[in-house]
Amino acid sequence: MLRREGTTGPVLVVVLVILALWYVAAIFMNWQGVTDAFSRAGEQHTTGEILLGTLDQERPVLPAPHQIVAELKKTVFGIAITSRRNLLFHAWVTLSSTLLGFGLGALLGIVLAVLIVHVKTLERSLMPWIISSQTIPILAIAPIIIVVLGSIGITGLFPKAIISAYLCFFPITISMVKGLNSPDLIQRDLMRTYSASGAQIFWKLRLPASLSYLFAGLKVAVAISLVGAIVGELPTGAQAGLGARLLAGSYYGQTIQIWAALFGAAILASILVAIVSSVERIVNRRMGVRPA
Amino acid sequence: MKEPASPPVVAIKGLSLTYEAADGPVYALSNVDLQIAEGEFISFIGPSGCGKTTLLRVIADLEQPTGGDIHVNGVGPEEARLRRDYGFVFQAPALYPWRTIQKNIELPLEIFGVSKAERREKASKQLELVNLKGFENKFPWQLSGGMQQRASIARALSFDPKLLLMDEPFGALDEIVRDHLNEQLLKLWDKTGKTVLFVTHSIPEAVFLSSKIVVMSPRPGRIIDIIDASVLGRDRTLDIRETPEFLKIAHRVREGLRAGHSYDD
Amino acid sequence: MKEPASPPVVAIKGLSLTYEAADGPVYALSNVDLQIAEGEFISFIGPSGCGKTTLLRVIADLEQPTGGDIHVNGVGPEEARLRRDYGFVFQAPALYPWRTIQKNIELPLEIFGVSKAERREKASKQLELVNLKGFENKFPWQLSGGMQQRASIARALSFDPKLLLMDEPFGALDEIVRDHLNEQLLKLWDKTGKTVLFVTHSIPEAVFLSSKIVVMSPRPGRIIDIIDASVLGRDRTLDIRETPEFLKIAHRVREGLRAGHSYDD
Amino acid sequence: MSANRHALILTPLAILGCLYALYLVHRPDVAGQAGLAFWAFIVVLWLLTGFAISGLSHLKLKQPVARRAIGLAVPVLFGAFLFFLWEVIVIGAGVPSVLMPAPSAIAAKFSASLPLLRDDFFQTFVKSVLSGYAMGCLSGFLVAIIADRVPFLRRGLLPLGNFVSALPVIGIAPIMVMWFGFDWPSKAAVVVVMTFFPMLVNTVTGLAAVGKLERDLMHSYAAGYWRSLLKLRLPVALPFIFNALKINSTLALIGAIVAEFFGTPIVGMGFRISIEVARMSLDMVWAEIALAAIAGSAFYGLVALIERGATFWHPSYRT
Amino acid sequence: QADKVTIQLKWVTQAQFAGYYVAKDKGFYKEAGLDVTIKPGGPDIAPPQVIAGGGADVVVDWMPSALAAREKGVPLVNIAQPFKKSGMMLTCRAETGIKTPQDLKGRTLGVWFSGNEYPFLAWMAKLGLKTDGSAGGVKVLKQGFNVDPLIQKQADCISTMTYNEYWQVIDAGFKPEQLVVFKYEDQGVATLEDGLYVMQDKLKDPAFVTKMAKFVAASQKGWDYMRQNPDEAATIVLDNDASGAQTEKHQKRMAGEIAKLLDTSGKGKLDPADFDRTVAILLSSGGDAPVITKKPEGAWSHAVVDAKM
Ligand SMILES: Nc1ncnc2c1ncn2[C@@H]1O[C@H](COP(=O)(O)OP(=O)(O)OP(=O)(O)O)[C@@H](O)[C@H]1O
Ligand SMILES: Nc1ncnc2c1ncn2[C@@H]1O[C@H](COP(=O)(O)OP(=O)(O)OP(=O)(O)O)[C@@H](O)[C@H]1O
Ligand SMILES: Cc1ncc(C[n+]2csc(CCO)c2C)c(N)n1
Ligand SMILES: [Mg+2]
Ligand SMILES: [Mg+2]
Repeated sequence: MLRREGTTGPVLVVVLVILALWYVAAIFMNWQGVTDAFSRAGEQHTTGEILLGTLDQERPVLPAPHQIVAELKKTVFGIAITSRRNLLFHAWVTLSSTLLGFGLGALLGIVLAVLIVHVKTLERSLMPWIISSQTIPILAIAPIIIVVLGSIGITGLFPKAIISAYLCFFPITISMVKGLNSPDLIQRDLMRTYSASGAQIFWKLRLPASLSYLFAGLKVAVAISLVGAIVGELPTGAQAGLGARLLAGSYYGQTIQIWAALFGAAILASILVAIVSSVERIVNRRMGVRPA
Repeated sequence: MKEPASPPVVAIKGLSLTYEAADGPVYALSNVDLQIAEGEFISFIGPSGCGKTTLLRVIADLEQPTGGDIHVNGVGPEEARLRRDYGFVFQAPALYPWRTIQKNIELPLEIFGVSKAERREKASKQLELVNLKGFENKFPWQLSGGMQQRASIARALSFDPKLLLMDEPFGALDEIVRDHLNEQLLKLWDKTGKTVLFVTHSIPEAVFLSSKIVVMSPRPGRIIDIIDASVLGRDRTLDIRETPEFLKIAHRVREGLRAGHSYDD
Repeated sequence: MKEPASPPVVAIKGLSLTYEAADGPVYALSNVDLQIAEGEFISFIGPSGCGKTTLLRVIADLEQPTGGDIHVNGVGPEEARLRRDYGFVFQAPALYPWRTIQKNIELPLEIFGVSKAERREKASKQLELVNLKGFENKFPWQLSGGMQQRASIARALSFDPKLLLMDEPFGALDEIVRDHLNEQLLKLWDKTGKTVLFVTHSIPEAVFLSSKIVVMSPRPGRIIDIIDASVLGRDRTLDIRETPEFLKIAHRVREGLRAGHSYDD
Repeated sequence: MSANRHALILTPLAILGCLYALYLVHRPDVAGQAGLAFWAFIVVLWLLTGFAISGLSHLKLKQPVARRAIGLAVPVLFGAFLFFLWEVIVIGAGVPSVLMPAPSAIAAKFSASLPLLRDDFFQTFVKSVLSGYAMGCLSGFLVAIIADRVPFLRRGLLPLGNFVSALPVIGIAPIMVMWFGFDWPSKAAVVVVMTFFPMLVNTVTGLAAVGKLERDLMHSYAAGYWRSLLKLRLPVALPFIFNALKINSTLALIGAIVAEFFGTPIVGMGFRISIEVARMSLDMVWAEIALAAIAGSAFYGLVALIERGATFWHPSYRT
Repeated sequence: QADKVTIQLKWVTQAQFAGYYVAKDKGFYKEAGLDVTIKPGGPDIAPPQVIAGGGADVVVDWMPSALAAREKGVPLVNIAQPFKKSGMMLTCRAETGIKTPQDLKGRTLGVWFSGNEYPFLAWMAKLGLKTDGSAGGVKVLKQGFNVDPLIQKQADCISTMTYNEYWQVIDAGFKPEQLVVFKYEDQGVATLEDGLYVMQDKLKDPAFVTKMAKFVAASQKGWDYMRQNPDEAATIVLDNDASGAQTEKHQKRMAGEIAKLLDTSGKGKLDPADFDRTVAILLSSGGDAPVITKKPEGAWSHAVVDAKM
C-alpha cells in the first residue's frame, strides 16, 4: 500500500482487451452485411475476404476502431482547421455553447442551492418542482425553446447554452444542497455559540464543507452540459457542432462519422472533466484534505 | 475574596428536558434548580449519560428545555448567546478540517471582526498556553486526539469570554498536561474573574478547580448535592490535594456519586 | 502467580515509525524495544501525542512501521491479525450508525460466524457488564459519549480475545463507572489469563491495573521507563490505592512522566 | 410562532383571488387583450401568494399531522401558483397555442386522451424505462463491486468509465435502434447505457467513503473482503447508491423518450411528442410532457421514500 | 437599403433547397433589393411553429403539414409552389417478394411522421390496409433519419425521396433491380411538396406582398439557374453547408433529381387543380386523427405571384 501505483498500466490493459472484443464484435456484427453486399453484387468470396470486408465497410453496423481513428485523423488533421469539414471546428462550436451553458448552469445551480438552504420557504416549495423539471424530456422542449427564443430574436449560441444550463444545474443544486447541509450538528453548534451571522456561517462553515460535494456535482454537470449543447444543436437545423455531425452522420447513415463525432464528444468531455478535477485537486491541497 | 453581589450569571428553576426518540421519550433532565453567581467556578460531576452535556447545552441555547425557567446574565439563553456572552468547549474537539490549527483558533475572532494582526497575536498566546507551538500550520487530522482537544480549548479562550462552558475539556489529556492546564485554568479564573461551568469525570479535578461542585444523579439528571469548596481558597496549588479539607470534600463528592449510582457490587 | 514461560506475546525490537506529512516527516516512534509475556497487563502512559496510539496500531497491524522488528504471538502482526489474535478498543467508539447497540456488539461474532442464539447471549452478558441494559435497541447517536465508549468496550470483549489492545477505553467515563470497570477488567484478566495492552492518561488507573507500566517520552515516542507493578499482586481491590507500595509506584510513574515532559513551570 | 399565523388567513384569500383572476381572464373581453389593470391585479396576487406561502412554511406546528399537511401544502400551492401564472399569461396575452398552450387546454387534452396516454405510458415507461433501469442499475452496481474487488480493474476501468459516461446519449440512440431494432429493447438499451455509469461511479465512491477507524475495526477482525463489504462498506455506500438510483430515475425516462425520436413503432411517449409537434398539437405534446413529469416525479419520490427507510441512520435524516 | 427577409427551410442544407441558396449566392436577392437570411431546418423544426412565433417571414413546407397547421390555428397561406411533382416513394427490397401494392399486406413499413405521414395514410386507406397494427393491415415503424432499416432488414419497405434516400440505398450496394419502388405520383396519392407559405394577415399589407413578390421572383430565378447548372448549384449548396457533412457526389445527383420535380411552366404559380387533388387525398386519409377535417378556404393566394407579373 505504500507504493503508489499508477493507472496507465491497467488502463492500457483494459483498453487492449476492449479493442480485442471490439474487433470480434465488429466482425460478428458486420458479417451479415458483408455477405449480403457480396451476394447482391452476385459475387462469390472466401471467408478471408469476408473477414477483411467486415473491417473495411463503408457503412458498417459497428465500425472497427481503426476506421474511427482514420476518420478522426482525416477530419482533424487532414483538413484545414478553418474548414467546416474539420472536426475541431465543430468541437469548438459545441465547446463554446457548452462553456456558456456550464457557466450559466453552475451559477444557477449554486444560487438555487444557497437559496434552498437559507430560505425555508424555498426549501419546501422549490425542491419538488426542481426535481420534476428534470423529468421533462429535454429533446421534446428543445425545439420549442429554440423557436420561442428565436421568435424574440435570440439565436445562435444562447438558446443552446440555455438547454445545457437547464440540464446541468440540477446535479449541481442537488450536490450543493447536500454539501451545504453536511456539517455535523456540533460544527453548527460551534457557530451558534459565536452567534455567527448567516453569512458568516455560510462562508466559514457551509461553503468549505460543501466544496467536495460541489466538485462531484460539477464533474457530472460539465459532462451533462456537453450533452445539452449537443441536444441543442439537433433542432437548430444541424448547422454546425458535434451534434450536427452526429445528426448528419445519422441522416446519411454514415456510421463511421457518427462514431467519430461520438468519440470527439467523449474526448472533449474527458478534457473538461479533467480540468474540473485538477481544479479540485488544487483546492483540496489548499484545504488540507487528507490524501487517501 | 468578595462575595458576589451582582445578579446570578445563571439562574435555573424547575428545568426539565425530554428527548423525543422514535421508541419513546428519554428524560434527560428533570426539575433542576441552580443559581450561579458571577466569578464562580462550578464543576458538574455525575455518571455517564446523566445529562451534564444536556444541561450545558441548554444554558448555551443549543437545546430547548421542555419545561422550567432559565436565565443567563439576566436574559434568556438566546439573547445571551446572541450577545456572545460565553465560550463553549465541546466534549469532542469539533475543529474544522479545512482550517489549520492556527486558523481554527482564530475562527471566533474572525467572526467577531478582530483585525488580522490582533488575531494572530491572541491565537499565538493561546497556542503557547496549551503547548501547541510548532503545530500552527498542521491540519487537525495530523494531530493526536489530545492535541486536537487542546486546540479546541485554545479556540474557546481566544476571545476571552466572561462565561466559560467546558464539557470534559481535559478528558483526553495525560495527567501532567492535565495538571498543567488545571493550574493554568485556575490562574486564568483567578486573574480574570471569569465564571466557569465545568463538566468532568474526575473527582480530584473537580475538587481542585471548583468553588462549588454540583453532583448529579443518573438519568433523568437531577441535582443530588451541591458542595461548597470555597474553603480551599482561590489561590490553590497542586499540593493542596493532599490536605484533609481537600480529601474531605472529595470524599463527600464520591459518596454523592455512589449514592446515585446503580453499581454497588 | 506463575511466571510465564511461554514465548513473548509481543516482541518489539528497534521499532520506529515516521509519518510522511506534506510539510515534512513526523517522527512518531523511534527505536522502541519491548517484550510482553503472556498474561501480562501492560499500561502505556505518556504525554499526549507521544505515539501510544501509534504503537498499539502497529501491534495490531493497522500501521506499517518504517523500521525495526515486531512479532505478535511469534508471528508477524499481519498473520496475528488474520488469526484474530486480538481485540482492539479504539480511542473513539467507532460504532456503526446503522446498527443498534446490540447489533454493534454482536458484529465481531457475526463475522466469526457465531450462531444467532450464542451471539445474543454473549452480547447480553457484555451489555450487563458495561451497564447498558435497556439500551440494546437504541442507535449509537442516541447515546451519550460515555455510553458509546462502553458499548465499544463490550464489542471488543464479546468474542473473548486472548490479547486485548485498549486505547484509552475509559477516558470518557465517570470515576465510579471507571472504578467499576477497572475492577471488572482486572477480574476478567485474572480469571481468563488474557494479555492486556492498555493506554491511559491516569496514573492511578495505570498502577491499579497493571503488572507492568511503560512510560513513554514525548514525540518521537521512546520508552523511558518500564515499571514492574507485580508486587501489588494479581488480586487487587480498590483500597490498595492507599497502600505505600501503590503510592511509591505512582510516584515513580509521575516522575518518569515529568522527566520527559516539557512543562515544568 | 404567531407572527406567521396570518398565513392561515392570507392563503384562502390568495386562492380566492386567483380563482377570480382565472374567471376574469377567460372572459372574451379579457382573453388575449388584458389591460394594465388586469396585470396589476396579477402582480398584487403574486405578492399576496408570496407572503402566504412564506408564512405557511415558517409556521411551527405542534401536531405532526398538521405539520405534514403544511409540508405538503407549501409545494403544492407554490406549483399551483406557477400554473396559475402560466394560464393567466398565456390566455391574457393571447399567446398562440402552437407556441405555448394554456394549462387548462393541456388538462382538457390530457383527460380526453387517457387511453392513448395509457398505451404510450405502458410502452415507454413500463417496457423501456423499468427494464432498462433495472438492468442498468444492477449491472452498474455489479461492475462497481467487481472493480472494487479487483483493484487492477478499478484503476483501469474508472478512467474509461468517466470517458464513456461523457458520451452523449443522443449519439447512442440511433446506434441502438440500428442494433436492437425499433421496439422497446433499443430504448431499454439506451436507458441501460445512461444509468450504468452514474451507478458505477457512485457505488465506487460510496465504497471508498468508509472512515478510517471503521475500516480498521473490520481489519482488526480480519474480516474477509465479502464480510466487510456486506457489514460495513455497503451500508456506508448506501446513501451514494440511492443517490445514483435517484439520478437514474429521472435520467431513464428522459433517455427512453429521447431514444424514441430515432425510430419507434407507432406508440410511445417520445413518438407521440415528436409527431404531435409537427402536427402543431402542442396541447397533446404538453399532455405527454405532463405525463412524463408525473411519472418521473412519482418514480423519484418512491426511490426517495425507500431511501429514507433504508438510510434512516444517516446524519442528513437526523435532526 | 435592402429589405430583410428570413426564410425557414424544412430540412437541412441540401440541394433540395438549391434555388434559395443559388439566388443568395448569385446575388439575385440583392439585385431585387432584399437581404435574405436562410435558416436551415432539421428533424424537429416545424416551420409553421417558427413562423407562428415570428421567427421567419416565409417558410418552406409540404402542403399536408401546412394545411394541418392551418386547421390548428396557424393561418398559413401558400404564395408560391416551385415544386410541381412529389418525390416521395416507398422503396422495398425485391427479395421480399413484394411486387404490387397489394403485397404490402402484413409487411413492416418505415414511414416518416412529423407531418409527412398523411400521403402514406391516404394511400393505405385507398388500399384498404389498416395501419394501427391490427391483423390484416401493415406494421408501421416511425422511420428515423436514414435508410438503415431497409439495409438491416428491419423493415421490408421504407419511405425514400427520389432525390435523396433512394440514392443512399443505391450507395449502400443495392442495384436498382434489387429494389421495388412505388412512387406516390404513380399511386395517385401524390401531395404537393416544397411550397412557400406566409401568415395570412401579413398579406393585407401591400408592402409585404411586394417584398414577397420580389422574393419569389428572385428565388424562381435561382431555381431556373439551378436547373441549367445543377453541378454549380450543388457546389453552392456545399459551400453553405455548415455541418460539412454533405458530399459533392450526393448533392450533384440530388440537384439533378430535384430539377425533375420543379414546375417549369407556371413559374412557381400554384395550380388550383393540384391543390384540390392534395386536399382530396388528405380528406381521404381517414383514421381517428385526420389531418384536416374539412376543405380549407383561402389556403392559397396568387396575390404574390401575380403582383410581380
Ligand atoms: N439527540 C438525542 N436523542 C435522544 N436521546 C438523547 C439525545 N442526546 C442525548 N440523549 C440522551 O440523554 C441522556 C443525557 O445525555 P448527555 O449527553 O447529556 O449525558 P452526559 O451526562 O453528558 O454523559 P457523558 O458523561 O457520557 O458525556 C443520555 O441518556 C442520552 O442517551
Ligand atoms: N496520519 C498521520 N499523519 C501525520 N502525523 C500523524 C498521523 N497520525 C498521528 N500523527 C502524529 O503522530 C504523533 C503520535 O500520535 P498518536 O496518535 O500515536 O499519539 P498518542 O500518544 O496516542 O496521543 P493522545 O494521547 O493524544 O491520543 C502525533 O504527534 C501526531 O501528530
Ligand atoms: C425524422 C424525419 N422526418 C421527416 C423526414 C422527411 N423529410 C422532410 S424534408 C425531406 C426531404 C429530404 O430528403 C424529408 C425526406 C425525414 N427524413 N426524417
Ligand atoms: Mg457529555
Ligand atoms: Mg491516542
